[in-house]
Amino acid sequence: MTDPILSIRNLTVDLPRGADRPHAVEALTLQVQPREIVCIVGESGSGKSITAFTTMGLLPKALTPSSGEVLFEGRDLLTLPAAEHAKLRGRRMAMIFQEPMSALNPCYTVGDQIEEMFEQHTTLSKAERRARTLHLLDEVQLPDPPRIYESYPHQLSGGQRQRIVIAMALALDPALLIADEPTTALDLSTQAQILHLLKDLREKHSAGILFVTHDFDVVAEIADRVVVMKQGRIVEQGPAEEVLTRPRHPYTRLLIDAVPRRSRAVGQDLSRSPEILRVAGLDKTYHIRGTMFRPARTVHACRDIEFGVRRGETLGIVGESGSGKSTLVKCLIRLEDPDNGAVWVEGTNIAGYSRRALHPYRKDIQIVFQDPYGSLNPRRTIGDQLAEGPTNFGEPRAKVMARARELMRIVRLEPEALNRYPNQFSGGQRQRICIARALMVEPKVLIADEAVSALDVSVQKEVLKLLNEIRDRMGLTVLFITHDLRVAAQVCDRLIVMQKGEIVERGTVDEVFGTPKHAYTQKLLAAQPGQAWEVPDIASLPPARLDAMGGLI
Amino acid sequence: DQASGTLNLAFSKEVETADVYFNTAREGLLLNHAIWDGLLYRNPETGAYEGNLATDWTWIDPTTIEFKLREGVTFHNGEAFTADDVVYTVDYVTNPDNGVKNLANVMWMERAEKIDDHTVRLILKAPFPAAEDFLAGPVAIYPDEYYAEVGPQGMGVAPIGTGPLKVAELDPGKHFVLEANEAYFDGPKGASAIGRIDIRTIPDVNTQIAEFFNGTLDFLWNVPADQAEKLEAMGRYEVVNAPAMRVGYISMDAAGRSGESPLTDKRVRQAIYHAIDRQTILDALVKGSSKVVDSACAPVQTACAQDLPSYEYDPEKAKALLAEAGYADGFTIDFYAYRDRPYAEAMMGFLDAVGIKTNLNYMQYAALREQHRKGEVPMTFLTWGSNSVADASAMTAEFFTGGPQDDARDPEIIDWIQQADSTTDKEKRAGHYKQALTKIVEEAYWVPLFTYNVNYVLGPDIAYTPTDDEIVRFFAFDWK
Amino acid sequence: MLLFTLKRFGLAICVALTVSAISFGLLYMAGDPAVAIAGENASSVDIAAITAQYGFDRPLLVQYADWLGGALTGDLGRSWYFDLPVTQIVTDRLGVTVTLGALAISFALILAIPMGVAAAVRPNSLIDRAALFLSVVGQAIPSFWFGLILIVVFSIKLGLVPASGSASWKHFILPTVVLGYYATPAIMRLTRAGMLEVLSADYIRTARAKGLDTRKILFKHALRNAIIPVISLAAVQMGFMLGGSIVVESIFALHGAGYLAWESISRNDLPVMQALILVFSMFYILFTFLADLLNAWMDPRLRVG
Amino acid sequence: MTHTPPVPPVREVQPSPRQMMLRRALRHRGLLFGGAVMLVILLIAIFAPLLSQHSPYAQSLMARMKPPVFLGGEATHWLGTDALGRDYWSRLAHGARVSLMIGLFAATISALIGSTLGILAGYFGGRVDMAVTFLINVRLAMPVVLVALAVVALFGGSLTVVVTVLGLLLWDRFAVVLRAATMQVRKLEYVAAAEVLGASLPRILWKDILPNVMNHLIVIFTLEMAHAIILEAALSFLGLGVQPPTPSWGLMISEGKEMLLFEPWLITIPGVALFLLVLSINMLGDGIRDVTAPEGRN
Ligand SMILES: Nc1ncnc2c1ncn2[C@@H]1O[C@H](COP(=O)(O)OP(=O)(O)OP(=O)(O)O)[C@@H](O)[C@H]1O
Ligand SMILES: Nc1ncnc2c1ncn2[C@@H]1O[C@H](COP(=O)(O)OP(=O)(O)OP(=O)(O)O)[C@@H](O)[C@H]1O
Ligand SMILES: [Mg+2]
Ligand SMILES: [Mg+2]
Ligand code: NI
Repeated sequence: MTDPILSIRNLTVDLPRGADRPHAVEALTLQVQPREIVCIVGESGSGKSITAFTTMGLLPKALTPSSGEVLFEGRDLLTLPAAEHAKLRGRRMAMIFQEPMSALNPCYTVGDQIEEMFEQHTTLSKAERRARTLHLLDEVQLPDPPRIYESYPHQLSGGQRQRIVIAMALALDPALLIADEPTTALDLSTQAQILHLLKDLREKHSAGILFVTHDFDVVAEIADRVVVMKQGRIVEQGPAEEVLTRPRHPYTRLLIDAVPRRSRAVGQDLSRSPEILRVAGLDKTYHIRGTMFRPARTVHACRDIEFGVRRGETLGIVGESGSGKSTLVKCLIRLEDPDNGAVWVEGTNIAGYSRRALHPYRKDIQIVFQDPYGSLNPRRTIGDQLAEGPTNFGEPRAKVMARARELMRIVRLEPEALNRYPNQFSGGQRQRICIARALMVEPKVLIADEAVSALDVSVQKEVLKLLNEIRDRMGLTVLFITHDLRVAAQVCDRLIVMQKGEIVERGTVDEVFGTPKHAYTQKLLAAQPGQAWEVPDIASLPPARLDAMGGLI
Repeated sequence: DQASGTLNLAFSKEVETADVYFNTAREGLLLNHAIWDGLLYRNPETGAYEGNLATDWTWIDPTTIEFKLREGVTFHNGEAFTADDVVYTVDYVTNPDNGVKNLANVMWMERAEKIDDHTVRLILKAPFPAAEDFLAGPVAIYPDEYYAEVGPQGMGVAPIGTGPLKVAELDPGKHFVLEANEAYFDGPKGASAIGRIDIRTIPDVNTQIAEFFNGTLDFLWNVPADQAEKLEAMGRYEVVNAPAMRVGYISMDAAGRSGESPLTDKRVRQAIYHAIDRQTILDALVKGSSKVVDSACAPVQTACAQDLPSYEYDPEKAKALLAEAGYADGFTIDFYAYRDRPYAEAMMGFLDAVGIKTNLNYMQYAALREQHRKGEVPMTFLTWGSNSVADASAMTAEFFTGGPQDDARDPEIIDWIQQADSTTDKEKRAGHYKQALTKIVEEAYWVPLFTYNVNYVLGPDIAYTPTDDEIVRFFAFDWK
Repeated sequence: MLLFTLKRFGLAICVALTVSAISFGLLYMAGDPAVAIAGENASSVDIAAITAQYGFDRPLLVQYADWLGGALTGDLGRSWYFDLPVTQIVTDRLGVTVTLGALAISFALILAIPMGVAAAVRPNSLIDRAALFLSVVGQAIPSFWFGLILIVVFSIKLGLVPASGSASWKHFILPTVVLGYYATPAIMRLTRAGMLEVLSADYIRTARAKGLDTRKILFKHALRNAIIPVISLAAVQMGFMLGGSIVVESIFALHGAGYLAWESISRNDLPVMQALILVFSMFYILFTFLADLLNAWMDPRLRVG
Repeated sequence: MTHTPPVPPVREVQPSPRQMMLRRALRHRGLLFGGAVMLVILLIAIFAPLLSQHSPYAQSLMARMKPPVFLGGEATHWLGTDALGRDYWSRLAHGARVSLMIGLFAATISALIGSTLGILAGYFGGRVDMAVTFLINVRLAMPVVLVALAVVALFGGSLTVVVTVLGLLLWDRFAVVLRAATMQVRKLEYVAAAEVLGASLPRILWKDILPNVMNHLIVIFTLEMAHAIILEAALSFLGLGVQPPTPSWGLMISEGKEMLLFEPWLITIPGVALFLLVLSINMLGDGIRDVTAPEGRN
């Protein structure tokens, strides 16, 4: 083995007093070799980013490394003066961040921002800098480099911006590249391209890459080695193949077990059950008023949408960001008024109803939103918010509260929680509360708009399970909106695929995933990372053995 | 100051225009005396009228005066002063189409007739005893050719007169620089001893005093009594107090123009008269050479009788009168004022003590006068400065002849004053005035309060003797 | 861009028209202007003549239309008090006020921005606390009181600067401080808040990851973004300052538009007041418009692509 | 996987929003200082008649401008007397009422106007928003001091007129801030959820929007209250504020200003009082802003 580029030994980073645990990262040891991609996985808050920031010398002031060492090219970064560390940044080590939309300064052209690297670290002339920049733009496969060079960040798409950041990182051939969830904010096809790019670049630039992610599919796609973190500690590390197919630590197993399977045990036969919801010819166009400096434009968010759902069925709606999924459901629950078309709920067309006429039908369709933090009013108790629906439909308070208590049990929360405020719950718990709130009015159709996208896999699994249970128990009909094909495959009976406001493909899960007809669907499926990885059946693995500290024996 | 040879002065308000016929401000009157001359001049020490642009004058009959004009006088622009200038000026200002602002100052003149180059006759509309005073005051003589050419606006920004001082620089409303008129004739005013006078506008008294301390102002006037006392106590400055023609008074709506009001009852008005301790207000706030008066005019004015009945300060008697009138528990009334807020507040304090509650409406003069004219003001504290015209008619005629500001509307008084103003017999005139003034007190139509005074503060190197007509004679200053 | 400019311009006109209509209505509602024109010592005879001469007996709407027609051609009528064209008086006085406003806003910016930046770079440090203290105290000090104190200390006691007038640049020092200090807290707070927000933005992290030196990060990357809202605020403040310089001008005897406004109120000189309200609102609109343009220039996201 | 996951316990560590606010409040020095000063002034205002043995209106023309005790005055008038011989302490104490009242009422009027406009604009957007934005622009384009002066000059300066004028002129910040805040809240999904659950418009505005923009409202309220108090003082300074003999601090400064160069304490005493009041209100506002920063995302 060659010398590692980066060698972190026994690193501990303290959290400020009053945090929920004393250390952000504790006794962490890992190494990155040249041309190696090391993935750090773990749930939110496990300390992945902190590890990356410590190495880069970008830790927030509140956090301090208290012990250990971070050896980079033979020097301990923790004892290096800040100015020396700054000189390494960009030149010998570079970093790519999660949010491409905000990682670039909106005020300067991207060419200017890449050139800054040369300006800061080299003595190249203006012309040379420009030439090198254009070359880089070409290398990260951006079309028409001279044009891109002159562009401002806001004129580029997310994927393009991420490439700019990558170009910037690679400008001076750093020995170490740290990527903190660089593809999480991108859609599938862009993600695939970026991952591909990174793999290529590792070869060309012979850099070691430390790749932070929470997505096991991504790990399976690119990792050479995997480090699994939990609560600031490494619980398991090893070659990718080993960790992914034969995880040893219970926590790793829990995580991998939570990864949705690409298929679902076939549910009951629904072809006989009656159609409960039918949508036909639904159109919605947004006219975006020209703001101060931008001309007006129109967006066809939904075009001629047509589908039906049977009682007890789960219909998945998939598609990339901006394809019109949310707009469609907003029209169904009449948060938006469709321009055209009909929405039949058990035979009543509510599409044209006025606010008042609609009122009694409101409770037929309920919705659970994506953002677990934004969907509960922080100033009202949980009980008050659960009671909102039935109260609006005139039910007596006592009955409502009894039902609320019961629903709390169903979503596995203590009834006492009714007296508390949303900030006292975690994200997953909040999603359960939202589900309970939707169920308070006994809806016929429940819409879940990316209801689990913001959750960690293990929590996601719990919530999905809960949803499944409730559906089966109450005979609910569910519209399940997601961009995660794995999730869709696992929970849905039938799928529709949307692109640019139109339905481009529909059918059962097996039909759509097995024999996609539309080019868009095919592309979407092909872009999924880690397809080669067969998620292991955890139950069949030998039991894990841990020492007293929770480490592996 | 003396070192720079420039006398620095400050106006506390902006003067709209330097054309004296088109402004009504006190500051305008001061400029008038400095830049122009009248036909006559009133000697501030003796009160006698002396020839100024005229050397001699005779009453041909009660409505005609003949003037012998001074020879060899030139205007600042070199134009010679002749009878034509007098005729032109009188004709111009008496023509209503020209919109002169202070009509009362000129409307008593009918026209002027040129006899020869240096003799002119002034024809009055009716006998007008105060004519000499007006001719010595507001009626300035303009150069006919120049005025015909530039009109009021030109005169406003580039004034030309015969006076002891001429305008060197003028920034309308903000800044005046006057220079001594080297060619000034040997008249009663005398030439200016100071070569250059710089007048700025500084509205805030504190700022004025600050500048005075810094030596960037040489002279202050209209300094409030308290500050004047303090300045005097500092021992470095000479403070001179001089009486003013201005009289303060409370006017009450005896005629009931503002609707149902306790003030229509004579006993209530008398109670108010009794209730206010004018002497104390005077001693504590007004100070200086002011005097309590019972006349509806200033003692210095001709025909302003002073041996009138009076009401001593007696709150008990006031209460008794109120009780008699049916207001044993007092009443509440709107009280208007536009200047000297502390005086008004002091009066309100005294009224409060006898049970009369007052709501103060402190407003701009224009607004108050407007409301007063409409008869919507039950009780108001006003003052009147008579344009420094030293004749009782300058005040009584304005307020007791049935005009819109007449709150008494007493036909007897109206009659007496009109008779007085149409006779030139001084005895008879004085008699009628006394009758009117006495009845005003007896009926308590007004509560005449006190005369005003003016404080002048002189810088260390300034010599000047203030006069008692509120007119600062810029030409009479000298260095020590 | 052109279309937008036109639209903004149209909106500005509508705003100015509404403001002028409201103020016209308000001002003419109270009292007979003839008395105001006649002045303090005028007699009753004068007033009747004036009413007829100025046409105050016509309906209000007619008078407004008349005024508006004149205003559109730059003729704002004649001052009742000075009997000069209002346009002339106002333009004459505006110089001082605009100078004062420009000086004051420069003073405020020069004081507030460095302090705001310094405070944001080291939150909770001594300089941050000092800045906070200054801004809290600054908000609470009435400007008239502050102005008088400055005169007493710097003019009378120390004799460093003249107390009043506008003859030289020295005369502008105290008024600039008083008026500028008034705008400082708001600008400083916004700079600090903006810098704090920007400094925690992702692109600053990117810049740091690039190994840029601190100066470049602060001034090239952070300040440029943080300053954008400050520009808008400064424009608004500048607009307020012109209208709010009344107190300062009256204390320091600066014959600017603010002082003219105050005097015109006492003199009931409605044409001048009317014109001043119009001019001040136009200035406000102009400044905010310029700020928008400046922002568009500074922030490429606002430019047309 | 056969076991059912345990019922997750409620996170006991997290106190309710109200408790958290209280905790932060008790640690916020500015808020505590501002609150304390404000409380003192409030108490003085409430108990003014009990705290002074002289009437604020009782004149004594022969005992004018007596200095306060610390400048060698007598104990009967420990803050001295004014130019009409009225007890300065009594006027100051009663003046606290007037200043607070002006601040409170003017801010209330503008809060009503501004927040109604702002919330409606923010909630409905579109045409309503355009109309409100236009109104805000018109209001911002009007020079406040000038218009206030003109109106008070024309209509007389009773307390009612001053309060009304200030109230009608100071609503812009309410509208601007609440419009933005409402727009933000309106985008949040709990508003959509309430709508889907059949809540009526007033109910949504009242239960979901208002409580969540309340902190902005309170902060602006304090700012505008301070603003109104300072403006009234400025109007009084120019001689166009409330009417004497009402003991307003602004009026006291305006009356005392005459003697600035000779009896500076006359203007210093109400000046300091005004400064402290405005300072405490502002600190209170800043504190409230810090303390009520919406919790949620931890
Ligand atoms: N600036 C900070 N101040 C205080 N605590 C912090 C700060 N940044 C992170 N933490 C804490 O440090 C711990 C680790 O955070 P870190 O950002 O490394 O998590 P992560 O694994 O990257 O999670 P995610 O997947 O959400 O990005 C968390 O408990 C977090 O709350
Ligand atoms: N209120 C709105 N005004 C204008 N345009 C809108 C509005 N809401 C959505 N759009 C546009 O309509 C299109 C569809 O948006 P929609 O939110 O339905 O997409 P989505 O499929 O839900 O995406 P995501 O996966 O990101 O949630 C997008 O181009 C979006 O920009
Ligand atoms: Mg992270
Ligand atoms: Mg969506
Ligand atoms: Ni299990």
